[in-house]
Amino acid sequence: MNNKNLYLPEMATINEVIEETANIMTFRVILNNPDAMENFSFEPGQVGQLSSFGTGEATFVINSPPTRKEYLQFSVMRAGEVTSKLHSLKPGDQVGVRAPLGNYFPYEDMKGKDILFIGGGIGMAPLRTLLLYMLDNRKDYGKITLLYGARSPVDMAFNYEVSSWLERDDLETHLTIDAEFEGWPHTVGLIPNVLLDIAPSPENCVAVTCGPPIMIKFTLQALEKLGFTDEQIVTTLEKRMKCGVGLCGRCNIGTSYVCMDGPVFTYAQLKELPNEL
Amino acid sequence: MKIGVFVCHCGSNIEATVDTAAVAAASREFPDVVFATDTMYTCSEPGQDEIVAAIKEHNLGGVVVASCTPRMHEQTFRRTVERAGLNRYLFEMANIREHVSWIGKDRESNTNKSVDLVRMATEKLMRNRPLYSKKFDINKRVLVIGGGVAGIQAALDCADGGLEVVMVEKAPTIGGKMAKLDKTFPTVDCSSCILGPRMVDVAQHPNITLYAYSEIEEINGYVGNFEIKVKKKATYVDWDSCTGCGICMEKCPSKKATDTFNEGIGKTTAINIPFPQAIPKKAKIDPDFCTKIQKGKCGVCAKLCPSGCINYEMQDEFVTEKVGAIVTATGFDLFDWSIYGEYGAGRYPDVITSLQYERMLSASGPTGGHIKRPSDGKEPKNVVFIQCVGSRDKSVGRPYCSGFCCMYTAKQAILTKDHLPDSQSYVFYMDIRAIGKLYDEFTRRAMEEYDTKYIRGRVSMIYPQGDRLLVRGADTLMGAQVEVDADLVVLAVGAEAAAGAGELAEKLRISYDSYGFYMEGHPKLKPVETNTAGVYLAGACQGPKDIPSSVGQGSAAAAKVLGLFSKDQLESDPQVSVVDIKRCIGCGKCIQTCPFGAIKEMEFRGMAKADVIETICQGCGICTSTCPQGAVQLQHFTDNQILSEVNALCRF
Amino acid sequence: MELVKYLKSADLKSWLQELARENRVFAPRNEGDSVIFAPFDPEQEIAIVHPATLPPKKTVFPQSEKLVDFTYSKDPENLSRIMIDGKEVLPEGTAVVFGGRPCDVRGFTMFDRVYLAEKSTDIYYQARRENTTFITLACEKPETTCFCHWVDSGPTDATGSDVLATVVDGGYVLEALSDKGSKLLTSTLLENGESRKDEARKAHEKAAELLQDAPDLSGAPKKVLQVFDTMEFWEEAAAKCLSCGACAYLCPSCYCFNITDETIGMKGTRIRSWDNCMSAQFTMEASGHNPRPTKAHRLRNRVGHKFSYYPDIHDGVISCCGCGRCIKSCPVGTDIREIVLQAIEYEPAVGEEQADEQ
Amino acid sequence: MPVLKGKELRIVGFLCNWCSYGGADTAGVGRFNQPTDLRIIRVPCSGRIDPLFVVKALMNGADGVLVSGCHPRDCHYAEGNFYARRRLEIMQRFLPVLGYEAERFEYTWVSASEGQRWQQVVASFTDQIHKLGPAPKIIGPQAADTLNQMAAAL
Amino acid sequence: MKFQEELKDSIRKALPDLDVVLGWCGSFDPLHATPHFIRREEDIDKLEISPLSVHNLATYLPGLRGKKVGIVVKGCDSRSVVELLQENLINREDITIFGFPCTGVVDQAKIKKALGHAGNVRTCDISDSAIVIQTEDKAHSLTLTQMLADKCRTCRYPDAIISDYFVGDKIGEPAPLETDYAALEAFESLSVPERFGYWLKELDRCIRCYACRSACPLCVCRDHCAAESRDPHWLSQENNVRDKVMFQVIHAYHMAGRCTECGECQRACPVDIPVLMLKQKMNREIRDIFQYEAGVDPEATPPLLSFNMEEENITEKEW
Repeated sequence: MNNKNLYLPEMATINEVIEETANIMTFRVILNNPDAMENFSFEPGQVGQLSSFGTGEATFVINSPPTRKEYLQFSVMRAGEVTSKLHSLKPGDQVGVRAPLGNYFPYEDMKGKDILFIGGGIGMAPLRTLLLYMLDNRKDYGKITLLYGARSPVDMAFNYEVSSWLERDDLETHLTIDAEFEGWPHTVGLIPNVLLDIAPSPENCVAVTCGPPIMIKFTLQALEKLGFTDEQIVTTLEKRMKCGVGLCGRCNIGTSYVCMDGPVFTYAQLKELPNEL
Repeated sequence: MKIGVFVCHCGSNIEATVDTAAVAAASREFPDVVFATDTMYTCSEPGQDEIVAAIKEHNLGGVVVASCTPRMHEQTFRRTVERAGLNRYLFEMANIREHVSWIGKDRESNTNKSVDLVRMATEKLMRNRPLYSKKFDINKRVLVIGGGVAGIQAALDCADGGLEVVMVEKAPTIGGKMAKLDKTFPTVDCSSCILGPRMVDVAQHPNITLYAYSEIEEINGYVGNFEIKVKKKATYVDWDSCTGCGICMEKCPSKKATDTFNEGIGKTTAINIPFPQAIPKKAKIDPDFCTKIQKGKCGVCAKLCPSGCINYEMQDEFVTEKVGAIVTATGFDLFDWSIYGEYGAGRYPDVITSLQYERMLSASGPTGGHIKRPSDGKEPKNVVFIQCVGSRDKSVGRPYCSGFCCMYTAKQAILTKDHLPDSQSYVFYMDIRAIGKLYDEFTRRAMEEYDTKYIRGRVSMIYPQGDRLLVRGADTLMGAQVEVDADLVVLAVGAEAAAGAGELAEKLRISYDSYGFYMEGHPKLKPVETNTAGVYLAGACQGPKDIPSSVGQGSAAAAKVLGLFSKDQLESDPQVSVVDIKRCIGCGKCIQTCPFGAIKEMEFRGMAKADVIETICQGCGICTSTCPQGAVQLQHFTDNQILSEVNALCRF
Repeated sequence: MELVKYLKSADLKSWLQELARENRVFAPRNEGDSVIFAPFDPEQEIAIVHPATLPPKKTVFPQSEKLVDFTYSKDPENLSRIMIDGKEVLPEGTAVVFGGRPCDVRGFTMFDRVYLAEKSTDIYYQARRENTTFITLACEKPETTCFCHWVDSGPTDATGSDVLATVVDGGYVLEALSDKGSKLLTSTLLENGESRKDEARKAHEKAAELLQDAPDLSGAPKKVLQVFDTMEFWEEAAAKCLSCGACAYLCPSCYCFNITDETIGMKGTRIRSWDNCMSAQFTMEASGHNPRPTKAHRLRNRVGHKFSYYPDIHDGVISCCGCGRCIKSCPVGTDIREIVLQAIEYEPAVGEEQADEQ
Repeated sequence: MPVLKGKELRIVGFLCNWCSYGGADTAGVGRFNQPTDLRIIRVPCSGRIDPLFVVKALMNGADGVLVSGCHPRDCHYAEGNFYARRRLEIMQRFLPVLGYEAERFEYTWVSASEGQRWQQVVASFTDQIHKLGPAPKIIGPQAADTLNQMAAAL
Repeated sequence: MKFQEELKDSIRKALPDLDVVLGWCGSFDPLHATPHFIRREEDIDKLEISPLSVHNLATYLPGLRGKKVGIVVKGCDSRSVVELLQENLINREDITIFGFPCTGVVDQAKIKKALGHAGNVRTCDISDSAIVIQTEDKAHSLTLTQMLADKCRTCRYPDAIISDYFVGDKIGEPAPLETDYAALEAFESLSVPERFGYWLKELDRCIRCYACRSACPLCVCRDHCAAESRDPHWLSQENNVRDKVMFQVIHAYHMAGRCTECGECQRACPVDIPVLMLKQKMNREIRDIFQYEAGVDPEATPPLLSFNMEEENITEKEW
């Protein structure tokens, strides 16, 4: 047993706020305790509980890569009370951070393989962590392909980075939006359809995907059609969480707690679990 | 949210009994307050500039001003914060002048109370959200309800201003009460000579569509986009082909129909045109008196009508008109004086109303302009006028002054002398109210030049004596009883709200006072507006008025409509209710209680949900306090905002 | 450690009063028509005739407790600089709970496996658990709703308890079961109980005899999971459920909770409060998506957790102690025993199984 | 801080924007002196006032609650005060069963021009609350007093 | 009961057109009944109507909206059905109502009190006058009328107010309008601090399971109750009696003019808190002011959702 208080957050200060889209904001926070910041370590895909005291906590993936340690980054889509409150915060405001929580992408196992990222909307946030990590360790991985879709250009988060991704020759980037939009130079179409068009080879490849449930459902079908096996598909889940440490009882799928055993699962693992997403 | 607090001295108005610096200092301890100061005159230009500067310097997300009542300066400061780039709703006021400094002298209590009010304002402000108006297209047509002089004026002004006008008049002709008058005060010029041409203008104006003998059945929609269902009552005459030649009226054998236009003085035919100058000049059948309709026999008019427009089977018809604004000019009705037993309660034929007398005086009236006693057709010698019949009388529930009776009585006394130089007029009055240009001079003329005997006092009894009437009353100036032998008694009957005013108000969703007169938006500053956007008032429907005032209001209402329509789009007030679709269970209680019909049921993923029509919602919040789960929330006055105010004040 | 004492019924209150000098002592008492655990009050009767309406769960896991007190403060020089200070609010002091039943106290062992686990120890729970001593009262006769013996327990099972008290003629036999328990049995009011031990044994045997045969639930974990996708089964099982939370709140082994914040001005608290998996809000996500949208889904999780998931993770231990409160106090008489037995006996309709495999 | 000990009791007012808030303004403009206990919350219409706000205020420590709206038939929104009248009347009659004197809560109508009436209402309501004394407190520093009082009564 | 077979026949006749029929059947012991969902022909045999049929099945109707539902109702239950119809929470054409003459149902709390720690219940025989309960060690004979629920003692609607099928003979004319609020009146005669203290004491043991709400047939908010909501944020999750009392006030006020006093809130309470009294208080005031009684007329409008320009029974304060 250890004596760490599971519920007491590290106090942190918002260093920078980036308005990604109309309803997504990115917060870069720094822990107030310099030692804690210095010693903070996490793996790509792990999540954290971000709290505004007085309103509550919510779970977000830490989407800065572990290789860049000057701040912790969380991208927050406004949906409920906590996210609305977070959206009202400004640099200098105080938040609480309980992190890292959960498991992470098996990036070690992915070494030497081709990687296919498929992100939809805010689902790009967890992928970004892994993508940046891999770009920072580029030589360890094979061909990296990114398919990133959003409803429209204005719903596309991380715009400022996407342009630099497009320019890289060690990364194949495909952008798509759901419907025609004036001045949009990239693909138009739903992610699963675009994926079938790009038709990446499943040979020695791992697909990493995250997005809204409906997109995931059809993307999985598309990947199967392309010949990806269940073990080759990795996704990360979201559930309502309170404690983040496997106690409060709401994020379980059968015996698995998304906060502890997840949020990263292979499709093969998911299929083993009861169907309760 | 970073909040700035500005505590105003208002010169010494606040500072004298509130320690504003202490209030500012206390405010600095509140959550989210990052800046607080006290200023001499916050509403002054330097004061406002200070707010703008502070917003920029401290990156404020919201502002609280503690000063006077928000009813005074909320708009001012909203513009100020907007100038600094904040949404206008990220602003709150704490009223520390009218509600604090001006009503108490204890500086300690006042300061403490001011701190509370600022705390409350900041707690609410923390929960304010930026709100944005929505723009919507408007239909630049206007509905004028009522074709009296006020309605005519409004319609013509609007039509001349280029608007399409729909006029709905419930009587078969427009003209209203004024059309029944013989002469008008104080100029004693011929009423129909001045009104007639205007009525013709209405008929002929290309921009005006007239529905006479029609009523408003239903009103839906909201400012800019009303939908009106008009009931065209059956006339049994095809008005499209009727030329108004009058042959039917000449030959109609049924001559006992009530002559409404002539106030029941005399009878008319079952098929009739109300009067020669009627607009539209079309015949209509009074079915109660038509032998063909009642008994299936006769049919004379149908046989004789040169254009074959008689149709005994005609039914009420409904048409729908779309308009963007409504001018209500439904006028007034006369008080039913039969309640007064002392005046004979209607038993004496020679006691008549002023309007009946007016018809008698009119050359186009039933007596051809001859004053005759209804009882025997003789010319009267002594004519007694009794004022304030159904005015200024609490006992009959009419405590208000009808405003115009003093003047028309004077006019009628003058006209009586003109018609019957040998006659003698007496006027029983309470006070003479002759406020208006040339009005007092006019009543004096009646007394001095026309020898009308004015007796200050009330009539206690009228009873017949032979073929005359004995009018007994008090002369309070003399302190004596007086008795006058009268040949004819004319009652200056007061005005009351038009019949059906209440029902129409419900349809218009406007409020009315306990007498049925419509409520203006503000008794001084919004005399023709109502509290329902896009609905305006003209004439006596708002309260008793004489012709010049009615005409003035008609024009004023038209100006308001033209002003409203000067833009192509309107902005909705964003302080409206919003339904949280996830929480709504579709029980419909909000729909049931909304006074404006602003909530409709809609379907969302197969479930019934409430849906607020932003443009109709007036922001009262009844729905919010009705919804048990709080799924519908009035923006800017949400449950959480009010609860936060309660919590700010009651902290255990 | 084998320490047996005897306490005269007449001395019970005095003894508890002695214990109350150094501990917070909880004992069951009548409140209205219910029996609840409340701070011991010598003025009030101790209600131990039949099991309490509510288990003593709150003595270790309060209905609602403070986790963190936080205070905002401002830099007086620069009001925009707002600092926040969060302080953990750990429970202090020791407690004694008298009069819980074996099932009640065994419930805490269900908590222990989760809350005291190596990788995530809940120090709030730990602080209370370690500082609370349980004097458990052995059951004499079962109620219709009792089924402790179905779930590997029994009317005298002392798992999780520190002292087992057995009613004998004229008083109680108190058997220490732990060091904590032994330490409690030092009062001069207590006599040596060795001589009365047999009486206690007999009482235990008699209680066991009154129990009817228990079905075998060893297959439950697998069987409950097998019907997971058979929504019809769960819909029928949950049809009469009102989706209130009485079952969870009355359950000695239900440990789910919620965390919410409350503030007044510059101060606030982060609170942990009981929550229940039958509430629609429990898993409702901010987006409006709910992985357990109907009471059937929620009942499936409730039964699944107790009879399948928990035993799967924790060496086959069913997370139910058979106290029967969820049955007895359910407003509509939902019987979890019946649901589990039905799941065990459930035979998929012909063709269904094959369809599943495809 | 909210109330001045010994001097004031805590009285919360809910006033509709159009009539009563204006009436209170008019009283201010007329310099009609009033007791300082009352704090006013402005709402658009008396129909917006959920009677539960009244109970919430009392339970949070208010000693009295006063609601004022437009006179019947004068409602800016035509019907708000008619609904309010029924709902507030019910709540006023309900309060005694909870253990609050019905007199701790009153509702009334004051128009924007009735400054004098407002002064009268405030003075007499404040007096009424002072006669009743502080309301029982469920939580907070004074809760202990309440509990002692309860214990004595039971 | 005599008409039970007749009722089963009616249900058998109607079942082919219905998705489910709600009735009662035996429960975990012979002393209890439980709601019974009849979906198939063979379920009909299990149906039992007796003084143990305490549950108000109307509670399930809003949740079954869209389905064809049959429901067996006691007189009091039928008032809830009427109220649900009145508020458009269910569709009349989807509901088939089976009524029977109800002679009263028991109050399990009274039985529990009378039995003490009974242990295992073996049998339970109910005659017109007595309940005989056989436990492991003895037979308890209880007088039926003494065990009846309070609402049955003052019942004015023993026969269903509306029904599509009615079995048995109607009991007949309702008793006079005056409902017996004796207990409430006695409570009201206590001093102010006594009343205040009563609720603090009683509600202190509330565990916030909200069974009172969930069992209430007219708590229509269901999953969106203000109790757990943060927007609006009426209540905190702190374990303080203030919020527990406040919740009961919210419930009582939201039920004002709608509550039929079926008593399910109080029956459902696992810790026996007398929460019905608050609703009775509301109801009595509603009756006094508006001469209104909920759940009698499907066409009526609840009094708080309507108004009169002149309120006859509201006397406003003179200042």
